[in-house]
Amino acid sequence: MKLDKAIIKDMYIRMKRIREFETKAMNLFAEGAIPGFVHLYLGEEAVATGVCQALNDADYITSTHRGHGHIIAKGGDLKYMMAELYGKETGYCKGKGGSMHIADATKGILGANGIVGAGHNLAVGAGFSAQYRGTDQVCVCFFGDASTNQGTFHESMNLASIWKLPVIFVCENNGYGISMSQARHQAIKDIADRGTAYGIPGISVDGNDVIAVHEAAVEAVKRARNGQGPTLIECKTYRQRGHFEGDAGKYKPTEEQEMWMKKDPMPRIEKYMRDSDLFTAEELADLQDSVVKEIAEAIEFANASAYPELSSAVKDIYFDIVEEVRSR
Amino acid sequence: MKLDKAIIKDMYIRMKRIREFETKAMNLFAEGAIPGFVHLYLGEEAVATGVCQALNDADYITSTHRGHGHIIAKGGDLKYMMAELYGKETGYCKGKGGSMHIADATKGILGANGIVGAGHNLAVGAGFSAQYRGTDQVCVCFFGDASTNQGTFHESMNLASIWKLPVIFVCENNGYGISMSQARHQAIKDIADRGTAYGIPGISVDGNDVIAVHEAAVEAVKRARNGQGPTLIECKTYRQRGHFEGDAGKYKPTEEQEMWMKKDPMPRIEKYMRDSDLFTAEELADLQDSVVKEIAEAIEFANASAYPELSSAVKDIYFDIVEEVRSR
Amino acid sequence: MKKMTYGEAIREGMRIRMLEDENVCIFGEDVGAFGGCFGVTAGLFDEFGDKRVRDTPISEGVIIGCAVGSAATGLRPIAELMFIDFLTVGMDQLVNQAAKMRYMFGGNISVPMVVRLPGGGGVSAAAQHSQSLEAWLTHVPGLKVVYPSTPQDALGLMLSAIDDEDPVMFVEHKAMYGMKGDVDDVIVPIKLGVGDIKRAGTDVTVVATGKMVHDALKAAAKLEQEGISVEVIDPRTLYPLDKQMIFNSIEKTTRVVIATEEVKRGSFAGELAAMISEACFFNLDAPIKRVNALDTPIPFAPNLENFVLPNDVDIYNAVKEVMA
Amino acid sequence: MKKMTYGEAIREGMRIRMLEDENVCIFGEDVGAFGGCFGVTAGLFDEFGDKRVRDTPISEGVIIGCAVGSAATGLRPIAELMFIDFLTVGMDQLVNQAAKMRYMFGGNISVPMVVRLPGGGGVSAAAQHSQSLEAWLTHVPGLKVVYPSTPQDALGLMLSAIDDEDPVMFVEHKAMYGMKGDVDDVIVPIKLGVGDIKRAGTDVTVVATGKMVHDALKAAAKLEQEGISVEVIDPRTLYPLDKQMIFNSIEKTTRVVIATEEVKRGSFAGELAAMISEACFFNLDAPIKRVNALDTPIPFAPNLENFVLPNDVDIYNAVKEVMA
Ligand SMILES: Cc1ncc(C[n+]2csc(CCOP(=O)(O)OP(=O)(O)O)c2C)c(N)n1
Ligand SMILES: Cc1ncc(C[n+]2csc(CCOP(=O)(O)OP(=O)(O)O)c2C)c(N)n1
Ligand SMILES: [Mg+2]
Ligand SMILES: [Mg+2]
Repeated sequence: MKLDKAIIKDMYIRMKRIREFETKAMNLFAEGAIPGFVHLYLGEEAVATGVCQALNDADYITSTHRGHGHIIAKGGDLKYMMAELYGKETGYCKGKGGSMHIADATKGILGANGIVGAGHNLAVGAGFSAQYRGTDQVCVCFFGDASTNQGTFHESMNLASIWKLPVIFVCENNGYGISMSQARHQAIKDIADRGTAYGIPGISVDGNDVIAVHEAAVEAVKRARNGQGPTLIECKTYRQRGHFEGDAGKYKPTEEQEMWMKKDPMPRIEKYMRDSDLFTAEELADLQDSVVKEIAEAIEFANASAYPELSSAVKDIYFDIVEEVRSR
Repeated sequence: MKLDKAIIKDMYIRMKRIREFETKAMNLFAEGAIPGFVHLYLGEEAVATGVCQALNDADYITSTHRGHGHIIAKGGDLKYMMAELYGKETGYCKGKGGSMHIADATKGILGANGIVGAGHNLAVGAGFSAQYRGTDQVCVCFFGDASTNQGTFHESMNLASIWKLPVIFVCENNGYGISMSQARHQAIKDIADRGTAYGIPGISVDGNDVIAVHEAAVEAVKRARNGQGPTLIECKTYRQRGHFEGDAGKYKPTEEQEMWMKKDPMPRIEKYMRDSDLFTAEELADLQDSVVKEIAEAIEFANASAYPELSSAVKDIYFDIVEEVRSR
Repeated sequence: MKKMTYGEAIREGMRIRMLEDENVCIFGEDVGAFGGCFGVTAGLFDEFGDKRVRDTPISEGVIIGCAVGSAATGLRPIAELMFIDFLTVGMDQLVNQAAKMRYMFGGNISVPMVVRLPGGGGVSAAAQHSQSLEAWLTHVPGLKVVYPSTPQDALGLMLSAIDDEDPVMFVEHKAMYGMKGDVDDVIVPIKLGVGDIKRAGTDVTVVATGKMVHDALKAAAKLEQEGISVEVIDPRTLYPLDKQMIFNSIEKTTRVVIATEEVKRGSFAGELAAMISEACFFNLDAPIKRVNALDTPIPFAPNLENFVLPNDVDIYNAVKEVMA
Repeated sequence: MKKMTYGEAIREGMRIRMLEDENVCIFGEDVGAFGGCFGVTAGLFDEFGDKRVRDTPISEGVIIGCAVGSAATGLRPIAELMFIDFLTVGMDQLVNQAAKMRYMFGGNISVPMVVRLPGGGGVSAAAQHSQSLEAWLTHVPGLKVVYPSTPQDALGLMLSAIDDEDPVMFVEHKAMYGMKGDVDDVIVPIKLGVGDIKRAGTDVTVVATGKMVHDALKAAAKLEQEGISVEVIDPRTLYPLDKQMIFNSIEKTTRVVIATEEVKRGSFAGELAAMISEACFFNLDAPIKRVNALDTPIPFAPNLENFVLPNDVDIYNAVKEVMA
């Protein structure tokens, strides 16, 4: 598939934003600026990007514990994201959610999610809603290889298939669920094969090749918008870091890591951009600089923001009820 | 496969017991002698029988809400079963369980189950236990077509496959989950195909042909005992009654019912017995009579038994604690 | 004024909102042409078609999950679980998703959905089909919990439940579906958080929920003969809870009995007792008595089940005790 | 006497029984070579191998279900959920199966299994990884519920939990794993149902569970300076519950504060309060105060989380109130 320069540029910016955001988040976590748990998307940038570039703002995504990449790729605001990681009141969730719970209804981002497998169900709900309301929206469900062993995967695939819902199931097969390799957590190689059990077409692609991912996504989105129902896309990729920051990832063999570092999606897309003669070295450098600046601004924004007022703790539980506080 | 006369005779007795037990239970329920819900196995006799004949007493089964057939086929005592249906203290569960909760640990019957899909998990546990303890026991998991859409099916198949557990998944595809036909509840025709997602061999057989079922079961049991892991056997059959007694089953088209009544497993095995020259008409009649008598005795036993003492209500919750009663 | 059963009232509540709002829809197991396991949705499929009244596979997780996802994106779904006992297979979608989304996301997402939950015992359905599990739900910030005891309340509360911007757990008692009662001609929603004094009295307050309201009324009638005046309060919504109505009554009566069908240990009745003992300590002239099911699974045999479940006699006895 | 952390004590308890009984095994997510998300099973894989310490896929339903099925057929499995919050995805196997099997089957089947459940907040893990859900479990007849607050108790209770013939829910507090404490050289099981007086006192009884025991002790030390003598009771097992120890203490002090980390509404603390108000009404000189988390999901921002969770200051204030 021959892609427009504009699309490639756009995808590159999204990928670079993720790479830069995650690298900085990694350091900020190490420095103690970010509390809690952080699961980085480093190495998987091509997946979220290739898929989300095929979507509109009105389309939905559901995400996972490893959600930064999805949210950035879907157009999430970097400032509000970073502020949320810090637990600041200017964050997407007013500091109540943190890394694992960022959502942006205006961009169709139905939330990162701390429960492995929960997004599958929510995606089916959003797809049902789109179909029911007669819009042409689709919902992309992002999830990891290990999450495909959760019952929710099965129930969601089955329901999406019999109702022909506009849901695109995107499996990020990074080879592990925490320390458990795919070979140990399921007896199959290609997760795309799990489509068979539901009559859902399944396809495996190189998840570190943003163009291959994009191509598969465009096709699946077309099917979904045409009322032809769900598609399962398996993107083979690799998480370059540990499961969360703090996990040294000793269970990942060195050779395996080296092999995958050679397939790092960032140099790969950059090489493609240079080789294709669509971008000059200068253009590329400019794009990079502008992203670096964006992220720096996001960090500045987060730093400058205040922590939430204590009184906010009892708000936003219900639409119409504020809970009681304590005097302390 | 050429079967011994002894095996055929044994299978016929089991089938006939089920047919007679269920027919009587149907009437007793209508008369009000049996309280609660009753889900009959009429029409599916060949499945439980063909499978359980391939098992030993030490092997396990997990069952469903439609459990009478499994329990009888696995050697459950008819008297204790009937008494349990009545809610009598002599019943298998001292009247605490009823139709949906009959178990017999001495026969490896790990319980009928009111939760659709729960047996899948329990079967994996029993299979794990057998493997762990190094016995050659296997566990058969009986379940309906509609239960294969429950997340538990998926998680259980996956775990059984990666651990190569001695579990035989036997799907009784009777075409319906209550009022919902298979075509409406899943997008596939052969549930055996669901094995693919786990690397588990799947096979579809005529579930009203006890000999075909038996053949498939023998093969699967052999694999399981040999450490080759689980098998999925789909038995295509039909429930001749409504979902439970009281459901008129209007959603079942008349032609469909008629078509399946022609495939009724009872006349089929009887014809086979007569045609094969292994049994004289008299032998067959004798077998029938003896079963009819057994069931009559079971009913007599149930009738003659007492309802449980009220004080028993607070026992058997824990091994070592009896709960408080009330004074009323 | 017209007569309606409890089941019909629930159906009528759903029907009214479905007629008004295209985005209200129903899904669950056998809720379509079959009309639901207890017949509550009967006729709605014919009236609204299979887009709006939809059968699902047996997959409680995704039934509730689909409600959550569709509620978050513009619909107002009503999901039916066939039995409240099946909460156990769809608990995550309720507790970790529906209940927490608004909060976790800082108020950005609303989840206006209703889950219908037929509970309670008394029909020999045994341990896995007879539970009263509302206490689990009241322990979850983000959920609202409704439990009507009459057709009138069922109808009015269903309207409010559908109108609500938050997930509402609609607990129903399966043994009450056929129970008839008066329903006003003019149909108005009943605000969540407003209890109802089902019978006014001066000597003892009985707070009861669901089917136990009727047992309480039965006991009260008998006690009246003996000169004891019982006030029966039905909170109708367990969260938000009309604490003030309960406290006011106790201020007057100084004595209270709490009657619910749950197993006693860890029950919502316990929360009520704790709350009352905290707020009304100096008003109380007797210990708070709870009338509940025994702390056992629900047994199958009718005589055992009847023994395990609480009834009007137990309430009668408890009132006598607190009056002693 | 030796020093051990809470996490090490839990591990040691499991290890001791694994050495003695071949049928004791461990499975769960990343419990093998990885050593568990909180490192509690570290080293056991090396010692016992992958037959007895086994990684599972992410499938909480079948993790618990496998425990139930294997316990019913001769093993004594210990299943680990990575967080208690994931009970929501394995609830059926516990509630409708493990808890009810003995009863439903008339005593024919035993289910001797342990489920380890790391709970509690304080580590900025936000709404889906910080809950205290023990109240759900105490509401289920058939389950036993343990919640140790010290290394010594963790070890002794783990032994009894494994020895028990019934399903035992072993609640742990994730923020305590690194907490050190003394452990006796002679290791004996601690009987389920026997509470512990963590500090003797005469003026007020504080009943606390899990991490709140330490907050209670902190508050008690401060109150002592002000001349208020606090008795701190740790029930250690929530079911069976050592009611007598609590009642005896209250008979002496006539005042009680209950401190748990759960959200207040519908909490186990509520059950305790209800029970106490029923049994000790005529002994009590002040309303029972409960100290709990606010009725909200657990927020992420450290300052908010700290505000929402209860602490020693809240206990101190509550004691002052009941003494007023
Ligand atoms: C229900 C549930 N079980 C377990 C966990 C703990 N957990 C968080 S992420 C994770 C691994 C997920 O693996 P995968 O789905 O492949 O995603 P990846 O982390 O590789 O992106 C686990 C076990 C959880 N959050 N929720
Ligand atoms: C978790 C759960 N959901 C729903 C039900 C209600 N229910 C009982 S049997 C049944 C249909 C089961 O269909 P299938 O698995 O095909 O078995 P069959 O009845 O056809 O033998 C349903 C929906 C239940 N008991 N448990
Ligand atoms: Mg992965
Ligand atoms: Mg079926």
